[in-house]
Amino acid sequence: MDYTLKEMMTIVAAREIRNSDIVFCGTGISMLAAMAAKNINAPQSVIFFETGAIDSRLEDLPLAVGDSRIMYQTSSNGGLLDSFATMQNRFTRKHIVGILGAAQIDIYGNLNSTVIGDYDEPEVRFSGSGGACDVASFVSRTIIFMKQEKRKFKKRLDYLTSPGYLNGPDGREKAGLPKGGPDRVITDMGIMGFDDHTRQMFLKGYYPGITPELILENMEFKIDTSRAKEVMAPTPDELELLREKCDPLHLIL
Amino acid sequence: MDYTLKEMMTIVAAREIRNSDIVFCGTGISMLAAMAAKNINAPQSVIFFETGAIDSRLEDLPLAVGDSRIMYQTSSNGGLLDSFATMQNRFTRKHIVGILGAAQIDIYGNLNSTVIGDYDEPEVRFSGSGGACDVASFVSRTIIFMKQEKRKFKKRLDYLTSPGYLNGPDGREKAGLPKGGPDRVITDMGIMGFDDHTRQMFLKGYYPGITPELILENMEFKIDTSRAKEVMAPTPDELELLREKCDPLHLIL
Amino acid sequence: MKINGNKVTSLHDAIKAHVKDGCHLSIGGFTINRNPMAAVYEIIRQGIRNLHLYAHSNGQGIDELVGAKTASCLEIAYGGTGRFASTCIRFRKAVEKKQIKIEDYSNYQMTLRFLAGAMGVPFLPTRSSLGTDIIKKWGFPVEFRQKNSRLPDRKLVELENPFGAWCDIKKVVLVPAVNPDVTIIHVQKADFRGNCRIEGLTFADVEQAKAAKILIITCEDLLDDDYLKNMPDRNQIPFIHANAVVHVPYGAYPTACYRYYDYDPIYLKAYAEKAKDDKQYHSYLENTILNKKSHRDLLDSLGRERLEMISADKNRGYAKNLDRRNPVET
Amino acid sequence: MKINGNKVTSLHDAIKAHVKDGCHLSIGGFTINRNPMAAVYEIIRQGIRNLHLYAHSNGQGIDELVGAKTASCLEIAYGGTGRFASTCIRFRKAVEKKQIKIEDYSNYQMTLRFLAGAMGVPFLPTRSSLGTDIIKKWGFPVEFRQKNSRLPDRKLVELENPFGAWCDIKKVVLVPAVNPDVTIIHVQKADFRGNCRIEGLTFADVEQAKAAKILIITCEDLLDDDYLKNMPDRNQIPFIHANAVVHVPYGAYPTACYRYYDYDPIYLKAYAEKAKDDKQYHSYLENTILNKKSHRDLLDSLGRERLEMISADKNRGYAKNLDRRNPVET
Repeated sequence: MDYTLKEMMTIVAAREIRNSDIVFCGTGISMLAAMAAKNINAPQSVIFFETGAIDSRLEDLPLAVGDSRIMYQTSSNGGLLDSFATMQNRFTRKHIVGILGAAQIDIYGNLNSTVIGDYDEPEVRFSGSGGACDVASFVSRTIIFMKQEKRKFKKRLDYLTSPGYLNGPDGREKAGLPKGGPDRVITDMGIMGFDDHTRQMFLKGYYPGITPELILENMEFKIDTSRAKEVMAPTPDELELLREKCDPLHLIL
Repeated sequence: MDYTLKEMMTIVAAREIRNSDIVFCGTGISMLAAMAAKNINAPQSVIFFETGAIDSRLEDLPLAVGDSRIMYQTSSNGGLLDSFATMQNRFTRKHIVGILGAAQIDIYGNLNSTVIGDYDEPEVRFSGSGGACDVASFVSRTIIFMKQEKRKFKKRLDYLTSPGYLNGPDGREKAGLPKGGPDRVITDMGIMGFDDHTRQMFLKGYYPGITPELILENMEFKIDTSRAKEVMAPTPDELELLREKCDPLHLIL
Repeated sequence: MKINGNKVTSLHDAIKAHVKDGCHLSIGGFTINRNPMAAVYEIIRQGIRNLHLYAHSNGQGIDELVGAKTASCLEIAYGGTGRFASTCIRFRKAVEKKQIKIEDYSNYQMTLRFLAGAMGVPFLPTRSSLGTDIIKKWGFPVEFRQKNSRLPDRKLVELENPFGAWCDIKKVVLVPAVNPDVTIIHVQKADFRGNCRIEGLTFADVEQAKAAKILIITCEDLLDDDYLKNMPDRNQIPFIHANAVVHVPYGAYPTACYRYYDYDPIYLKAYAEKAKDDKQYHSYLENTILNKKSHRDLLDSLGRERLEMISADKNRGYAKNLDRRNPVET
Repeated sequence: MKINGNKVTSLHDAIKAHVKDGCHLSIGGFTINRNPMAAVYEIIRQGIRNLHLYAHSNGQGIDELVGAKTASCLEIAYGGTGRFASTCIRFRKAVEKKQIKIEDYSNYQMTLRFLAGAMGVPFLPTRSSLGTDIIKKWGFPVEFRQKNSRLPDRKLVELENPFGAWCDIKKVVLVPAVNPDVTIIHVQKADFRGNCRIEGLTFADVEQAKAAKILIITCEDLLDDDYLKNMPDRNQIPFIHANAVVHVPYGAYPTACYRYYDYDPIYLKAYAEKAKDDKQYHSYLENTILNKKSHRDLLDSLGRERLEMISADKNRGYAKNLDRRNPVET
């Protein structure tokens, strides 16, 4: 079976989405994963954007969360205030899963999407939080896309943009954040979870052809790999729906 | 010339409204005064309601600030949040004049529209603030309608619902309120202003057939009457426009 | 809230399932407009007691809930219905006779409290009421608040501006969030899942809806799941907040529903008159509300002409020629 | 703001009159949608300098203002344009080379800051960013803030919940209000006095508009004073906030304007490419922006086919068949 790593990542993320989820998406693969879930395994899930669109129909793949394609046949077109309030709201936030990406991640799932190097003397400047810090602060669980590279899985972040479990099991509570935090990290080699007790990242699965060792070699910090199993490759059905229904023009794939 | 005291009060209030004013109205005579100003002396003034209607056309007189008649051909139909934000907004609030009524008023133009007697053991319960406290707190000037009665012009209010100048010239500033406060009190006998220095009420005018002494007899506290002049009776033009354009069905008049 | 699925149910079942004795409740609408009156009357019929009500200026709906003794506590900004009753009669009597505990706020404060609940923050700031008795006098004493975990310990809190004199503001008042157990609103259009379109002013309905744990929607028109999605700019409440959708034409009667019907001045005037006399009021309660099986039954007893009389002009959204001068019940 | 009267003017005159060197400015739109690009290009043409910019995720408009060196300070949540540039190139270079002072917030925080300005309160609370470097690291040092009366002394303030654990919340972050000197937004429909109707998502345009001292509106359709009042439920900004109204068809180009036109993938891709190289970027600035007299002139140089290519489907609001795969400038 032929599939790309991007397809694998998208489908692995889509499988994490349930019918009762309201899915917050950012741009790119995160949006595609939400569309894949809706077309493959969670047709009742609700796609929702920080810009204020709730339950977008997404007949065509958007290229940004401000794309007019997300405004078509939604349940309600509001603005940023509406969508972030929905994420912070004590009743709705419990149903929301956020899909995020970042430049760096640490063992507690904290994310950096702001700078590499010193904040005042940056070596590389990235886009900044956007809505990522808000989503990571508010919602009940997040799924994080990362490239499996040593410079991205860091012992210490250069800048903590979006909160994961901060510095341990009671990190969020101490800081005053609501319950929640990262649930999965999906890379081009495998999938990680977070231990219920330590709140540290552990390896949950590795893709066919990849070993846990190879994943560890591509990280600056060490994680538990004892629970890791091989992840099922995309099925022909999954691939067909992804390719034909979600991104037929290969805008992201 | 035949006119009622209600007509006189309405026209005296309307004369205080200028073309550059955004006029906040409550129910009843306050709404009629705003309509009269728009039809007589301030056609460019903008009528606006706490319920969220800005620049209502008011083809027909509303019987409450929630009346559907205020929603017709406005510039924008929003909600309470929009209208109160407009009153609190540092730029727009300067252009807003609020028209209020109350059960009691004191020498500094503070108003009671909540209870007579003790708050916990009320002799008479009134409606409560509604938006009155908000308007009196926020906007640059207010016009207050009162009946000229001793039990209404009180040395001490039973309950301070809506702030005037509180307890003196720096009362509002000390309390943290924005500049503003009561500008006129219009009764069925005359019209009062507030002294620029003391911020205490003074008699500005008395209606034809009324004397300053009669007004003082109908107040619990004493005010300066040295600046008082007779107020011009409604002109035939004013009366005609009021009767024919504003309240032809005598819903309020 | 409930995410997906068909949420259509009957008014009886929606109230039975969600509005319990002691429940914290808010209703939508303003004075004599878009109050969810069918739901209010159903609550009265089901004999629910000890409600804790949150209101800004709901007017008619709150006065009827208070009059029928469904409520023990009331947090409110304004108890009036404009020209029909500048102070609502049953509300006034209940407060004067101390049959109900009351806490006073302003309209903006109540609206901000709902907004805070909808936004998921514990409070919001305003400059309203500084220096007034709204801050100084508490209807719910501190002991009562402390004993009740459903109430914040303080009515309002004054706070020095922690950003110095930023915006030339030295001090603000913080108003505590409200998250009602149930909010009931009446809207012009809703679909099976609970997407809502309100026409005309929204008052504070959107904030009240999103602040609540449970949202019950009654609507004039119940539409299929695609209709409202064709014009999403005009939908203020997405279905994810909704728990129950009930199709109740004239569900705001005797208050108005913009573009559908006007308020009924005959009913409202007669109500205000009867409310003044305990005996007459109880006979109103018995005959007009309790002895009716449903809102439909109440409407039928009035006759078609009454509803035609208040039918809204398509263009203006209210009944242009409605005689509001001296309405008399016949 | 200006209350009444006809506010229609030319883009040149609106920018000349209101956008001064050193001015605090915010623009509407989001990433590649409804940025007021005609106004952005006019600001660049007029050589305005030292702007203090407030942005959430405005994307293209902010990157062009930064690239053309109009700005010295930037408070922002996100400098990107989605798939065209996940980090905007000129923005990145300017920050890395320290050609601009930057302060980071999140999207919700920036939106709340505009809302606070619009509401007339000095701050608003949120739970976002607790425990992060957004709170700990300040781009504008405290001395810089203290010297500048147009900035609050603190970036963000943490506050213990003064209502105890009300709402199960122990702590919040307060974000300071923003009141820009000028906000510029591009909308689908406006009238002579400045009533606005935005179609599709409003982003934070309404809050940005109401927070500003001066509001400049550019619009696709300029309508007479009665047209928009016939459907006031759909108007988000009443004229009382507006100072200048400018009729600029394609005023958001090359970003999208829902129901009117899509973004131009050729332009945006080419821009992102040229931005990477200083020489190419300066030639873009010279030839595409500075050498053009007006937005009309810029559009004419692209040719009618380009505009037809991005013309929106009436039903969908975007260009269904637009080729977005590998856009190449011809």
